[in-house]
Amino acid sequence: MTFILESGYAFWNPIILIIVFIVTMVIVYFFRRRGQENYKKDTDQAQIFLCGEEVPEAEQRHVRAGNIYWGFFETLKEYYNQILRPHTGIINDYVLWFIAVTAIIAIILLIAGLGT
Amino acid sequence: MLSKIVRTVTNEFMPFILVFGFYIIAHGHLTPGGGFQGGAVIVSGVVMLLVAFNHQEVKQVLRERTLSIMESTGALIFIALAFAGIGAAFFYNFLVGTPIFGRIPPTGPNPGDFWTGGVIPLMNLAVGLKVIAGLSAVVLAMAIFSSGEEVEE
Amino acid sequence: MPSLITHSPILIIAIPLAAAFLTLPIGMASRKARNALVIVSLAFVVFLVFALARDISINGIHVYTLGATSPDLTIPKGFMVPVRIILEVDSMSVLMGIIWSIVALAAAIFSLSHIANETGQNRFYTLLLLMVAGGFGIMFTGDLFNLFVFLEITSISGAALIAFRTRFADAQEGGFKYIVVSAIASLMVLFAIGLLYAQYNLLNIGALAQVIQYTTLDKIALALLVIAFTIKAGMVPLHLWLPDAYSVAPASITGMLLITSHACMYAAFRVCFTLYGGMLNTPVVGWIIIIFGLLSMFVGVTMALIQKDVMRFMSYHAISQLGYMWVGVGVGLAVLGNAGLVDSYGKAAMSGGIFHILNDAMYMPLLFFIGGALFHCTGTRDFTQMGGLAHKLKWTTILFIIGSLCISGIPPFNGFSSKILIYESVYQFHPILTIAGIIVSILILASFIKVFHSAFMGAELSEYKAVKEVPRSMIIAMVILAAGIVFITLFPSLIVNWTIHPASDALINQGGYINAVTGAIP
Amino acid sequence: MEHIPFNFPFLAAALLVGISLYIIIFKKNLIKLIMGVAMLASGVNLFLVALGYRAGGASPIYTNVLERPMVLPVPQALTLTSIVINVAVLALMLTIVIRIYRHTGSLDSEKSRKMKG
Repeated sequence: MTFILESGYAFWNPIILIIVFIVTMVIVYFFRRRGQENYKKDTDQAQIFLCGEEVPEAEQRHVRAGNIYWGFFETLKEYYNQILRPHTGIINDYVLWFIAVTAIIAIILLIAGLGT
Repeated sequence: MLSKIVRTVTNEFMPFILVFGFYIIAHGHLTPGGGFQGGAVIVSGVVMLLVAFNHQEVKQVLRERTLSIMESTGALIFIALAFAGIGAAFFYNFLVGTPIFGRIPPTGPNPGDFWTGGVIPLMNLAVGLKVIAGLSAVVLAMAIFSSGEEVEE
Repeated sequence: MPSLITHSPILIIAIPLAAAFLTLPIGMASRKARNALVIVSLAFVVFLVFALARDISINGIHVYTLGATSPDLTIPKGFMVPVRIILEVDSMSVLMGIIWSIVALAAAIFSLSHIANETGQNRFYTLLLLMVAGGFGIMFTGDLFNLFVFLEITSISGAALIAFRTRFADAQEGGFKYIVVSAIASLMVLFAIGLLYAQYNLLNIGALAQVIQYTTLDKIALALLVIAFTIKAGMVPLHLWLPDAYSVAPASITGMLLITSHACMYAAFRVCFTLYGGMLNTPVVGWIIIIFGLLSMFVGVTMALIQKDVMRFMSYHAISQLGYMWVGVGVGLAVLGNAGLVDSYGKAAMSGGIFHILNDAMYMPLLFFIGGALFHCTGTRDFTQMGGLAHKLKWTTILFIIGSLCISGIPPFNGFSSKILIYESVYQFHPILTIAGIIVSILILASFIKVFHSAFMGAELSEYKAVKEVPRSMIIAMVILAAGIVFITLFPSLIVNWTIHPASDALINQGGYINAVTGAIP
Repeated sequence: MEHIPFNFPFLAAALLVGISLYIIIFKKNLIKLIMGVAMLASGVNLFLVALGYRAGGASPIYTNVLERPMVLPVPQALTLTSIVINVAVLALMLTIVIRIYRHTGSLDSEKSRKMKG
C-alpha cells in the first residue's frame, strides 16, 4: 500500500516499473550475449571506419555543447530574438518590469477582482 | 587629518557624546530611544573621530577583531536573555517582581521609574553593544575602502 | 521531551540564530570546532523539525506566543485581538520547514570543502546560519510584520553570501542585483502591510483574515504582496535577476537561495489562501498565478536551452520548475470558491503542486551542487569547454544522472510522481496546461541530454587530466539529497499521505488557521 | 481608524515613493540608484508613521504627563524596525558598489552587466 500512489484516476507504483525495467534489462542482456561470436577487441575490427578518411583523435571527436541542437535554434531564431530582448542585464530594467507588472496586476484586480 | 582645532574639539566632545548615547540606551524603556538609537549616537562620535583623524589612527584603537567579538557578545547576550525566559515562553519577561528592574509602574501617566521594565533595559544594553560595534565596523570599513586601501580579512 | 516540542517552533529559529553569533568567537579559536558547531546545530534543527512535524500530524496546528506566560496564550487578558508576536505552524509550514532544514544541512556540509580556500569563513557561516534562521522565520511566522523582518534577514544574508567571493567581479554584480530587487520587493511588502494595518489595526494573519473586507485598498495590498513575493520567488517576467544572482553564488548558497524562493512562494500562497482565502470567489487571482506559472515553464526552459554557463543553465531550470508548482497550486486557488470543484480536482492539483515543491527541493539543490562540483574541478562554469569528465568524476556522474532523470520527470523517479498528479488534475481545469507541462518536460530532458553529453561523455580531454574526484564532504552533501530522492521515489504514497495531503488541506482550511489564533473569541 | 482622512503626510509619502521609483528606473549611476532605494524606504516609513497620527495627539510617552489622546505607537515601532533594517541594506549595497567599482572602474549600471541573456 505504501508503494501505490493513487491520483484519483489511475495509480502509480514505482516498484512495478523497476521490476519491468530489470526484466527488460535481463532480456536485452540475453540478446546481446547471442551477438556475433567472431568479434574481437584490440584488433582492426574495432577501428572506426570513416569512408577511408583519416580518423581524428579521440579528443577532436567530442561534440561540444555549442554544436548540439543547432537546427532547433535556427528554426526558433525569431522567438529567441524576442525573448532575449528583456534580458538586458541592467538592474534599472529589472525594477521597471517589477513596477509595470505590479501596476498591471493592481489594475486587473481593481477591475475584475470583484470578490464577494 | 584635519587641523588641530578640529582635533581638540573632537577630543573634548567625545565624552559628552558617549554619555548622551549611553543615556539614550539606558532610558530606552522610559523615553524615546533604546539600543539602536543610542548606539547610532555613539557611532556618530566614531564618525567624528574618522573625519578629524586618519582612519589608520582610529583603526589602531578600534580593532576589527575586538569589534567582531563585541558584536557577537551583544547578540549572544540578547539571545541568552530571550532564552532565559523559556520556562514560560521565549522572550518571557522573567525579571518582573525581582529587585533588578523588577518594579511595576502604575498604569497611566507617571513620572517614570528607572527600575522597571524587567529584561527590556538589559536587552537594550545588549542591542546597544551590538549596534556600536556593528555600525563602527561598517563606518570604519567604508573609510578604509574609500581610501583605496585593501582590507585584510 | 514534551516541553522541547512545545518550544520547538521558536527553538528552530533561535538555535541557528544563537549558533550564528557563536561561530565568530569559536571560529577564531578553532576551525574544526566551528565546523562541528555549524553541523551539529543544523542537525539538531533537523531533528526538531521532524519532531514538530510528528506533533502537528497528531495534534493539529501548533501556536507559539512569544513573551507570554504560557506559549498557547495567544490573546492576553483584557485584549480582544492578539497583540504579541505569534508563530503559527501548520502542516504546510512544517513541510517547508522539513525541506529547508534538510537542504540547509546539506548546504553546510557541502560548504565545508567548497569554500575551504576562501578568506573570511567565520563570516560565511555566520551569514549562512542567519539565512537559515530567516528562512524558518518566513515559514513559521503568523504575523505579517515579522514576515517582512525575516524576509529582509534572508535577503541581506543572501546578498552578502552571493557576493561572498569578492575576487569575482560578476559575483559582486549578482549580489547587487539581488539586494536591490529584494530591498524594493520588501519595501512593497511593508507598504502593503501598512495599507492593511491602517484599516484593521491588526498585524496577525489569522486575526486579519477574520475581519478582512476586500475593499479597494485591500485589492491594492493583495497586488503588492503577491507581486513582491512573485519577484522574490523569481517568476517570469520578473525572473530577470534570478539567473544573475544564482549563477555567481557559491553552489551551496545557490541551493539554499532556491529554497528561499520556495519560501517566498509559500508566503504568496499563504497570503492568497489564508489571508484573502474567504474573499477570493473569482478565479482572477488563480488565473494570474497560473499565467505566471505557464510563462515561467516555457520561458525558463527555452532560455535554459541556449545557456553555456552550467549554473545559469540550472537557474533557468529552477525557474521552469517553479512554474509547475504555481500551475498546480494556482488551479486550486482558481476553483477555491467552488467546493465541488475543489473536491473533484482542485485539491489534487494543489497536492501535485506541493509535492513538486518537495521533489524540486531535493533534486534542484543536488543539480546546483553538481554545478558547483564541476566548477570546483574544472575552474570554469562554461560547459561548452568541458568534456569526458565521467572518466574522473564517477560519483558526480551517477548523481547527475539521478538528478537529471528526476527533473525531466522520467519514471520511476519522484519528479514523475508529482508531475503525474499535476497533469491528471490540471487537465480537467484546462487541457492546455497539461499539454504545456508535457512539452516543457520533453524540452527539459533534451537540454539535460545536451549537458550530459558535452560535459560528462566523450574521451578524456587533455586539459582535465589532473582533475580528481570532488572532496568527500561534497559527495556526502549530494548523497544526502540523492537519498531523499530515492526515498520519495520508492514510497510516494507514504509521503503524500503523511505530508502532502495535510499540507494542501491546511492551505484550504482558512477557518482552522484563524481559530488556532483567535480561539473561542468570535 | 475606519476612515483615513486625505491629508498632507500621505501626499508627501506618495511623492517620495514616486520620485524614488523614477530615480531607480531611470538613473544609471549605481550610487544614485542606492539613493533612490533609500528614498523609497523613507517614503514607506513616512507612510507608516502618518498612519498612526491622530489630530492633536500627544507623543505616546507616559513620562510626559499630558491629558490628551496619544498617537498610535505601533506604527512608530514598525517604522523604527524598518529603519534599522534599511541601515543594514544600505550599508551592504554601498559595500558591494565599492567592490564593483574596484573591479570594473565604473559606476554605470549599463557597464556592469557581465551577465545577461
